Amino acid sequence: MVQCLNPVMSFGKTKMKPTLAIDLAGLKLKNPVMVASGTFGYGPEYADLVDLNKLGAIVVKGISLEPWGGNRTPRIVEVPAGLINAIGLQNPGTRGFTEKYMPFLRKFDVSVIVNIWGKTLEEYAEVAAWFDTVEGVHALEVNISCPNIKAGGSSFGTHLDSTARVVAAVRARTKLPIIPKLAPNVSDIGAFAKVCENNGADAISLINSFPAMAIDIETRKPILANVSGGLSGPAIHPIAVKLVYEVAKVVQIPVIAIGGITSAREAIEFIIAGASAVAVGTANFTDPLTSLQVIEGISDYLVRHKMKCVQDLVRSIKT
Amino acid sequence: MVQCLNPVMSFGKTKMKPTLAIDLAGLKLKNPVMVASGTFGYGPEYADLVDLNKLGAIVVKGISLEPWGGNRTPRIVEVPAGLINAIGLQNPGTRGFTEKYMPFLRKFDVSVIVNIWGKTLEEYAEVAAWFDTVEGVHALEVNISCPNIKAGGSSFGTHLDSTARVVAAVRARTKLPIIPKLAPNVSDIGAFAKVCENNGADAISLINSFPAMAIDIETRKPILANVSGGLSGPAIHPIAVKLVYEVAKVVQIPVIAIGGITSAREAIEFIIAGASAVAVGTANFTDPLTSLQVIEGISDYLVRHKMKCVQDLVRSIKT
Amino acid sequence: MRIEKGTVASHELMGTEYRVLRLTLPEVAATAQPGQFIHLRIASLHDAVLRRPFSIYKVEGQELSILYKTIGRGTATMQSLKVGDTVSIVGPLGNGFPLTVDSGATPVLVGGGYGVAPLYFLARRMAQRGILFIGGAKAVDILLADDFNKLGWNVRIATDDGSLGEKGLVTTPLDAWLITETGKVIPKFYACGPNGMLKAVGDRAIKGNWKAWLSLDRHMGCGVGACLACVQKVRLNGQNTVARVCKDGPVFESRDVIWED
Amino acid sequence: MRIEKGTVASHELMGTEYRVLRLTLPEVAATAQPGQFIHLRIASLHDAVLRRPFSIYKVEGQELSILYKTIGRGTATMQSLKVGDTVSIVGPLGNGFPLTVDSGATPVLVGGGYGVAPLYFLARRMAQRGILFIGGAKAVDILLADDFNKLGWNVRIATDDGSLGEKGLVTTPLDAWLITETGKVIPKFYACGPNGMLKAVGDRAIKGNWKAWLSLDRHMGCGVGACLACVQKVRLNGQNTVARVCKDGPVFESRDVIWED
Ligand SMILES: Cc1cc2nc3c(=O)[nH]c(=O)nc-3n(C[C@H](O)[C@H](O)[C@H](O)COP(=O)(O)OP(=O)(O)OC[C@H]3O[C@@H](n4cnc5c(N)ncnc54)[C@H](O)[C@@H]3O)c2cc1C
Ligand SMILES: Cc1cc2nc3c(=O)[nH]c(=O)nc-3n(C[C@H](O)[C@H](O)[C@H](O)COP(=O)(O)OP(=O)(O)OC[C@H]3O[C@@H](n4cnc5c(N)ncnc54)[C@H](O)[C@@H]3O)c2cc1C
Ligand SMILES: Cc1cc2nc3c(=O)[nH]c(=O)nc-3n(C[C@H](O)[C@H](O)[C@H](O)COP(=O)(O)O)c2cc1C
Ligand SMILES: Cc1cc2nc3c(=O)[nH]c(=O)nc-3n(C[C@H](O)[C@H](O)[C@H](O)COP(=O)(O)O)c2cc1C
Ligand code: FES
Ligand code: FES
Repeated sequence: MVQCLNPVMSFGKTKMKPTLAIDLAGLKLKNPVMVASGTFGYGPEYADLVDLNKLGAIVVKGISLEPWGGNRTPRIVEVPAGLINAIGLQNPGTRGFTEKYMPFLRKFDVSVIVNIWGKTLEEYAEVAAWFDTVEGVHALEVNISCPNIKAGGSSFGTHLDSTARVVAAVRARTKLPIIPKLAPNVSDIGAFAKVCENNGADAISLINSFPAMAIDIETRKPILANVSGGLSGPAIHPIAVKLVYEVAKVVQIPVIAIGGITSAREAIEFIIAGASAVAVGTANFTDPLTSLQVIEGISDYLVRHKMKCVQDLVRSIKT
Repeated sequence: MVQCLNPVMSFGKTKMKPTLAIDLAGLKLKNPVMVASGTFGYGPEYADLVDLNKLGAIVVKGISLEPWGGNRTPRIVEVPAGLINAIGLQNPGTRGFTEKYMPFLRKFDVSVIVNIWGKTLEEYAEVAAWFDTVEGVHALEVNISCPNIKAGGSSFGTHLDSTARVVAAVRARTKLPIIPKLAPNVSDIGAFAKVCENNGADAISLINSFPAMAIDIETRKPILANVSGGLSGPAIHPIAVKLVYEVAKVVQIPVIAIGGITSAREAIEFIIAGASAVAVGTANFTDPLTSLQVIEGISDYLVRHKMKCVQDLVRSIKT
Repeated sequence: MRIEKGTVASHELMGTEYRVLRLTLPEVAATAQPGQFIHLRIASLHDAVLRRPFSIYKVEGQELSILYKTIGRGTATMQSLKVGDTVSIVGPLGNGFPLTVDSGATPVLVGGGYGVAPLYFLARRMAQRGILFIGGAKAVDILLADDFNKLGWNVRIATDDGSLGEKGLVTTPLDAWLITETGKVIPKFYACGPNGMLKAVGDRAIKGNWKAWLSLDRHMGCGVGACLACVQKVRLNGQNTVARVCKDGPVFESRDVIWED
Repeated sequence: MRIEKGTVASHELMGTEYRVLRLTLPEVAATAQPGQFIHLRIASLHDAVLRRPFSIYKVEGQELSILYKTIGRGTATMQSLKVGDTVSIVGPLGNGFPLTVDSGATPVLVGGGYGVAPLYFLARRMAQRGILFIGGAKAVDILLADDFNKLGWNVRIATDDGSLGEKGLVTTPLDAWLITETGKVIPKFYACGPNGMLKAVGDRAIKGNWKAWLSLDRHMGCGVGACLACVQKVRLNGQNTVARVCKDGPVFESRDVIWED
């Protein structure tokens, strides 16, 4: 359950500043603003520019059991109000990440959510088991938008049964809060959210980027070496708002909204639609200070609307 | 089958101008550039600005059996690189359209494709039957992204079985070429295209707009009276290219690509990805001359790349 | 209706919150009628897919002017248009105000904010002179009063905060005038402004059995009648139906408009 | 690395196809090293989500300059930046060129197009003088030759069409020079330009058993090492791995780069 941490107290002490702190599925967050997986590295990359202690949480780039090389370049291409990326989930693997980056992350007073993925059910389970005992890891975000090798490469996250199995497998191997991250390219997102909830998810995050592609008409080749990739950025925000609204309707567990946030406005839209927290992705590239501006902007909004606590805004949509 | 109409001849006569004319599922088109349903009215609206005789085809606003009033206002809202619309399929019905607009459309030398929809299978069938005998109607585009009243309002186009039934029902009642228009919010678009092909579709068009919504954070109300609507415009183009590419891989019938075309570049991208024709939608609002510019631009491109005929470009993607 | 490239001839502030954009636009200007509007594309707002509608405020030879207020990202971007820049215009659009007033009748104009823009164009094209009631929140929202005076129009002003003219809604001076003039004149109303004002004027017209021509404001997609984004419930020869504000309007007679709330 | 608002101090054409943008940018300028770059946000390109990377061309006190060529929508929009405008900059980014050259060795710079920009910054910061080879398609692509001369550098030019200097690739004069100088000098290469040029310089360095510092050019997302968009296959202490051009580069020694084709 999400709850507003002692509003009155912090209300009193910080001259009418509303509290942004929330308890999300057991995670204590200073505020509901995270940085999205894959857009903020593992922590150190933006640390010169962004005070990590100010963030609600850092969701690190997706980690798999073994190190993974990712795709060939070009890996990104800019499109109107967005970006298509095909990084290919490059990462140093569970051990590499834990040894190289966890010591750094532990130095900060910020929740660390590790985004995990696998090519098989077993891999998801192994990765979850590994992090269950790693000090300083507060939760696992489970990226189910990955090709299921044993099922001919179609994504785990676009089939209810494989989604259920991934969540159950991860649940079985860790006591950490688990947050399945939904794929957006399904016709009934609510059903997928429900399946996650029924299989032990503590929260849901959405959306991941949209399958998309761009072609160089002069060479007639796909611009990305991987042919297609995932669309992110402002372009997908209105779709994400609709999906978040649908998911928040059917699940009891908290929702973390992602997709096209560039300012407090889009974050507040998500919260009103039903999100308990949000994550800033592509906008970190446009302006590394976006996440901090979103935190400030939400606070200002609550003051302007005379609200004690951000939780009062969640799913406050009037229809 | 799509074929290039006597390239050599028109090649000779118009000083090296490539031919854009194609035969698409029996439809003879001057060029592969159409105007998309709902963005160009019924013909007269833009006739002062655009010479209708220059277009490949006009796809008129969706028609249902009886007149339909549509949604309350606001019906549209602009978003980054796009537009969300919830017009609600307002239209004068089969008789109203035929009496009020067909006499006007018959005066032009342009293919007329009527976009049809229904709230039930029977309605789809009735509308198809009506137009089967209407002079001047060259083909039917079947909008399957409509709520299936009898199935609790979930869209026909997001279930394989209801998609199959709609296409079969329409096929049974008309000899006109039928072109199912796919909903984009499915995880395996290829399967939907295949089902259409197997049930007698002569071509496939995609994509329709994406379910999306926007919220006014000051009032906390959805901006659209209908709460949610469909996202269109440049924002969805990279997603549409990917979906067109997937569909062209699995079907033999021609594909008509729609989504975010603002210039020849996006149209050519679609054709390279596998489309035999394209339709310009939202861009008609931005610049009513877009469709004509796209036609010119494709012609220039073919000259620059020394191609005799636009058909040579279809699915010429190098992967 | 045409699509034409307009060249910015001048672009100046009017008061503190409004601007006048004068465009060299020969073809559109040639046929423009009071109450019609143009659809302007703000090309430098790269991610905007919609044009912006603006009433025609003035036509002088080949030049057409609009009077606008900055309220969002489009109008904010318009502010940077410089003399010599070109903008794509579609227009003139919609049906304007009827220009003829039967002898004996008095044209009564009611406007708020930028709503006076089409009324000024109307006043310049009308044979008769009459009276204008301007309403607004503050003094800065009261525009063109002197210009109407120069044309020989009688002008009455009301502001919510009383910073100019009478304190209150524009209906305050309007009703006062109607009482003193009852029987003496047959008013014919022309109004452009917020829905509340339009409805108030319409109610008085219907009550007094006069005519009131109201210019409506709706969010628009195409501006030419194609997209059905801008519809308004109306009563046309007894029948309830939906009209397109951009094409069938923006001007409607008060009895034809079905107000929803 | 910092994020700082830069103010445009000047913005001028260099030749016909390049421009120099001079920014007042005290904090970034203070620590900038030759070979490093900045990430510039073009705010008026509303629908762009990515910044644009540019090598640092000059640092004079609090002012930092870049030298750019217009090749697409971002750089096209940059052209309209006026003196006094502000732009958001992230920088300095990446690892630059090693500044020290062992005594006896001769710095040999090889640049193409805007590739001379970081080399010029390098030349100004180096104790030694040496020789510069500039290549380009046409005469207009040959930049800064006189400026390098003024700094006391020897300059050799080659253009594909022979419109300036020798006809052919930059390797033509380079190879000629290497032959005449073999044994006499120990060249240490610094190169920035198209991959073909970088590879060619690298090959010569490896063959001659010299060092070559190559500045790579990759499409970038974050510019700070977070997104892994800009990777390059490299060999680091015997191990094949992937490096981030933005963070681990953009400058690599020729032996470390694994060229794919
Ligand atoms: C027939 C007609 C005549 C008009 N005449 C004038 C005039 O003479 N002077 C003037 O200042 N304004 C006029 N308006 C209003 C003007 O169109 C809006 O102020 C303008 O579109 C706002 O654009 P924006 O991008 O700055 O605002 P934003 O709020 O950023 O625009 C977002 C979207 O909403 C639409 N929108 C916002 N407000 C309005 C509105 N009031 N009416 C219609 N669409 C709106 C915009 O067109 C855009 O599509 C007129 C509107 C109509 C329909
Ligand atoms: C480390 C580094 C240093 C550079 N230094 C300079 C310099 O000093 N002067 C100069 O003129 N240019 C330099 N470039 C290239 C410059 O970044 C591109 O010319 C610029 O990004 C083009 O942007 P655009 O929007 O005009 O082009 P578009 O083609 O419209 O850009 C589309 C996308 O592709 C990217 N892109 C296009 N070309 C390049 C390229 N060659 N390298 C990287 N990204 C590209 C853009 O950043 C953008 O994300 C440098 C690039 C890098 C990586
Ligand atoms: C370059 C890049 C890399 C990403 N890598 C991951 C990843 O490793 N795991 C994951 O679950 N999502 C990943 N994402 C998706 C983002 O976390 C986010 O869901 C998506 O970008 C939508 O948010 P945005 O529009 O704010 O960017 C990545 C996105 C980008 C742009
Ligand atoms: C205002 C509006 C009305 C539309 N009405 C219909 C319709 O009646 N039937 C239909 O099949 N598609 C309709 N569409 C969808 C378009 O035909 C097209 O599929 C979609 O807008 C994507 O193309 P675009 O990005 O070029 O606009 C409508 C789109 C818009 C913007
Ligand atoms: S704006 Fe499209 S019909 Fe009026
Ligand atoms: S650009 Fe993001 S890692 Fe280099």
